[in-house]
Amino acid sequence: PSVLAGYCLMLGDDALVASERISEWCSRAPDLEEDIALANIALDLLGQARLLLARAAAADPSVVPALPGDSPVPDEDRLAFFRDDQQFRNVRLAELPGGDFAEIITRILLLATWRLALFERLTRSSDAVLAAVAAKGVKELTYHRDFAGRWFLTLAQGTDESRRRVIAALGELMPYWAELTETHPVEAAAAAAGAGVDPADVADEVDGVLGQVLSVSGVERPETAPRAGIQGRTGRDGVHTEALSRMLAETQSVARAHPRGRW
Amino acid sequence: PSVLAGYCLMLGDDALVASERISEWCSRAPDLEEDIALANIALDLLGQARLLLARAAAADPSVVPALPGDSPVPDEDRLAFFRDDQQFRNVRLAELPGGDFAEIITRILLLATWRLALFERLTRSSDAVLAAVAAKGVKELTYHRDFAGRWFLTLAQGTDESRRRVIAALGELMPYWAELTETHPVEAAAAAAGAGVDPADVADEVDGVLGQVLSVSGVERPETAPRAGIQGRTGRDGVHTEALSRMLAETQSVARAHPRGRW
Amino acid sequence: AELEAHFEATLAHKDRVEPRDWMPERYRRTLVRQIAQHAHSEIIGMQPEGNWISRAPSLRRKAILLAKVQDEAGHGLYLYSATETLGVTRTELTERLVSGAQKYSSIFNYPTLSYADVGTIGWLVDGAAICNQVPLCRTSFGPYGRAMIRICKEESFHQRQGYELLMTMMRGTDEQRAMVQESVDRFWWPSLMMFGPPDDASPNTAQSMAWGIKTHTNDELRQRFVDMTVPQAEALGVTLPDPELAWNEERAAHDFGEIDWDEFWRVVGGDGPCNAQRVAHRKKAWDDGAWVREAATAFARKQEQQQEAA
Amino acid sequence: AELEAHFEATLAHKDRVEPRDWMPERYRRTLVRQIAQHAHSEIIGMQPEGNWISRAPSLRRKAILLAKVQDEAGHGLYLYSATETLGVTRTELTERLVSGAQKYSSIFNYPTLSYADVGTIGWLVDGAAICNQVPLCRTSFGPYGRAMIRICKEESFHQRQGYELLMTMMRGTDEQRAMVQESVDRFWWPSLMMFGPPDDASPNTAQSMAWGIKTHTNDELRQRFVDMTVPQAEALGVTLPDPELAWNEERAAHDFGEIDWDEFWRVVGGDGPCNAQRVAHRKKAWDDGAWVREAATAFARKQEQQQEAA
Repeated sequence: PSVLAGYCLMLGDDALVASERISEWCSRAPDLEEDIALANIALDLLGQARLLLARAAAADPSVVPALPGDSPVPDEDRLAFFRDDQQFRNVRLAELPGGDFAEIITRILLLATWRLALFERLTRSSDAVLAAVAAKGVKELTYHRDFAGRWFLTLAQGTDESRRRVIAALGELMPYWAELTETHPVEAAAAAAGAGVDPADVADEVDGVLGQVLSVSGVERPETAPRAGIQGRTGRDGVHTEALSRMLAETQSVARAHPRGRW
Repeated sequence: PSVLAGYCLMLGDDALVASERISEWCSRAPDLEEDIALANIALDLLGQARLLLARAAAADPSVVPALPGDSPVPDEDRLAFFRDDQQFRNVRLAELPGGDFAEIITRILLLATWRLALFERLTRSSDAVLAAVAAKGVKELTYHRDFAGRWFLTLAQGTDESRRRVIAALGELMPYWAELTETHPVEAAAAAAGAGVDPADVADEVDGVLGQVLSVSGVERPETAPRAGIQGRTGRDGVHTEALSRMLAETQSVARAHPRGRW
Repeated sequence: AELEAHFEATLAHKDRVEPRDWMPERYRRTLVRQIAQHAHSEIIGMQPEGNWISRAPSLRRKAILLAKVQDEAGHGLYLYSATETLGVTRTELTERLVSGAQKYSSIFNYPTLSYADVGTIGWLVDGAAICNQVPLCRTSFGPYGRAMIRICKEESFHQRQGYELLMTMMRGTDEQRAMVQESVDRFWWPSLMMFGPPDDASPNTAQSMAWGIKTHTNDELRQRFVDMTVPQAEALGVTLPDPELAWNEERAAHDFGEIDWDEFWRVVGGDGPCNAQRVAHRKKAWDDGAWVREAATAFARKQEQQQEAA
Repeated sequence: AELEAHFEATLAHKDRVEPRDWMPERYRRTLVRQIAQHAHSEIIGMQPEGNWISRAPSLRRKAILLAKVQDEAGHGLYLYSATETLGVTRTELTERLVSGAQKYSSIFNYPTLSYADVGTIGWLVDGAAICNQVPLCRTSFGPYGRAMIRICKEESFHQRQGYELLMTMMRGTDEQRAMVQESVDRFWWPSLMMFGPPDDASPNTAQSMAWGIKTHTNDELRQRFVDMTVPQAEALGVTLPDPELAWNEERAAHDFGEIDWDEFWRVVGGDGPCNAQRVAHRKKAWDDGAWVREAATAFARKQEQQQEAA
């Protein structure tokens, strides 16, 4: 795939897969306000995913799975529903199976902190579509980060149990952090082309923001080593956890049963 | 479908779907002995399902889903992996999503008690294949029922917690009991043809066996009304719970991704 | 007595009773029960549709569905707020729901068995809900009436979206058309049951109408729904599963077959296909969230103490 | 000292040490650790393959896979029984496993990502395990050696089944062939890592060999595995992902590339793709089962009391 398409798939798949995990909370949140807020975040990410997948398809039609000739399924849906897990380019952090409320809050905090810093720079992308997606996304991600940051603080300072849980969640998720912050060759190439942003360029900012949330919350940053991949390959290379193919079996089931369907 | 095919699908789908739920316990049981025993039961039921689905396909090839002309997928797999939930004919009891160990024990107890009594009569089926399947199954089901009966007693007489759980499980499952014991038109027709057994003919025996297990365990039979269907239609009519299509999304995912696959 | 006269006068003028106004205790209790039941219905109603969010067959439909289920949470929120003006908290009501002490609309005790059900629920179930609810916009209790205005607006939008999904599917493959028909076959009768028992078996209707909490009888609303829906079914190209359904020139209304009241009472009584599942799901979410709500309360208390100290 | 001499003589004669025999405390501890680690590997090893039971693409393959995973539970059972002859219970060992105090074979910290992995694990992972284990059938401790004889027989059967699955898939569609190749690409290097660090970085090997607990060095076994596997890969029609892999006439053995020891140590150290997941899964099963084990104990006690009373 072209660099731009590959880059859009990365950012789009992060959003799509995280949206899926967050929307699993629908009708299951601790109270209605959080149910609504989590649905909002899932909807924002789903919106970002749609734009990014469409951009990937336009940038390089060869990334779009083929379907029977008369299939009316649009590109965004072909990409979402007709790729196997190994063709997804999201970080593993996005796909981990759901934990408790502390886990989803911490996960949103990590993803949104990184993505917001990235999108702020991406507003100056040489690709006008990416720049526009980023501009719209910045407002959304600011809300996601603030929502998650407020809850992280609340849980960290709430009860002993909530503190224990949020610290455990952070410990479980941080090993996946490096996958976001280390530069992947496709990111480097996209940045070199002026279309993308090298995560290295936002590393300090992201670390600073995260450090501030932790510090206000009185939580130490855990000293965890990065979770290994396989021969150096991780989510961005299509090497995922066991959870992703299981998730896709469910999310893709109806679409795949009707490759010529109209919805 | 012909009466014989319809009847074999009912008995085959009961076994297939229950086997699936029981095999979810693999690597999750309270101890290794139970892990092995549950896998054994799942394997026995899977074996019964394969024979019954093959018999259904032979009795009436029109029940077998069509696949691309060059597909090597055998009939048993077409039936297992290429039917939608509404084409499955199992009772809802078989498909309910997994609960705790008390739940799976109670479920096996109910299913095996009914099925054993039925299979004992089915050994005299006018259909030689069904009679042979039943003869083999009787030995297996005797073990299933005894295993579940022993554990039911153990849990009922073990600790307060285990007793509470096993009574709760029985209360949750009994509303689905009537679906097994009430005669469905296809069962009536199969019995009339000499191939099948009318559940009404084993009702007393089944109730007696179940009553004995409960009585030895010191557990009262809960007074629960049967769980309603929709306009009188339930599992045997293809009207299932929400859990079945979700289960099939997973179990059928790989097979459906490769309709021409050889395995 | 003066207060009661003022209350009666408010009703007589079709004015709104407000939370600060005096009201008879039975009126209050009936209202709390009705609004709570309605709020519970919105919250429980998230489940049958929520069942398909993960499996929505297009990203556009996934967004629409997720937003719709989210709206239902919002409706629940307004309605619980209305009960709070009557002095009953959301926590109390949720506990009555998960303990089985309070009910919700029985329609949600039916399962959703295909993606077409998402459309059918929008078309038939939301359609029936709207028939029930539009009159409630003019209900005598102010906060309830105002909540209903907002809810009805959103419900109409949902209904159109549901109908549009079915319309799109009917233009799709044969399998999709069959899915729509099968779904309508399952939901038609339960939708008719949504209007409640026949008038002669609905003892509370008279009092509720006198209080302006209810403005039409069950059978009136049911007839209105049938008459509204028949032409929509024709436009869609589906058959409603009732051989007795026919236009009656004389009555200028549709005749229709007998509802299976036995099934109705079984489902109302707790033995419907999903009653146990729905309440268990809600109870689990509520129980699982307890530590979070406690943490939020503890945090708020600490914040207050810090502010007081400062 | 006499006891020690007898023990040494037993080893020298390649006779078996039995549980009732005297043995040095370090021998016992090393044995417990090794057998426990092996038992844990069988039990943790249920997970990567168990991950695909629900998604097995044919009923025949589902039955084969379920039976195989069940066999692994059985192997765990024999091996824990062997440690019990050394005075350490299964419960103690399971608690050491779920607390992270004891390890298991690192290969199971890799994920299974397609159905082909079920075949590849049979072929490569069980194949490597057999290379490691066949010599253990002649190990000095009797119960361990006898358990290994039974286990090796079943493992060979599993290996053939795995290879047969891959062979069948290679005769299938292009997608299936690609699945097999991709799976082999992922598992080849981790399989080579199964023999442990290179001999010069394996400090315990000498003592274990002296005790007859181990009979070949890591590098010897690794070489044997490579030489055995290369022709099988050819027969299968897959490429092993090592450009340096080549027959060396002089050594009459295959040369092969450098293993990524950095990845090896990361995975051994706990940071592999699935370490946390595997232990959490086992811990959850163990914790969730506590009430059942307690019930069984309580019931057995009651039964005994009744028998005594009678």
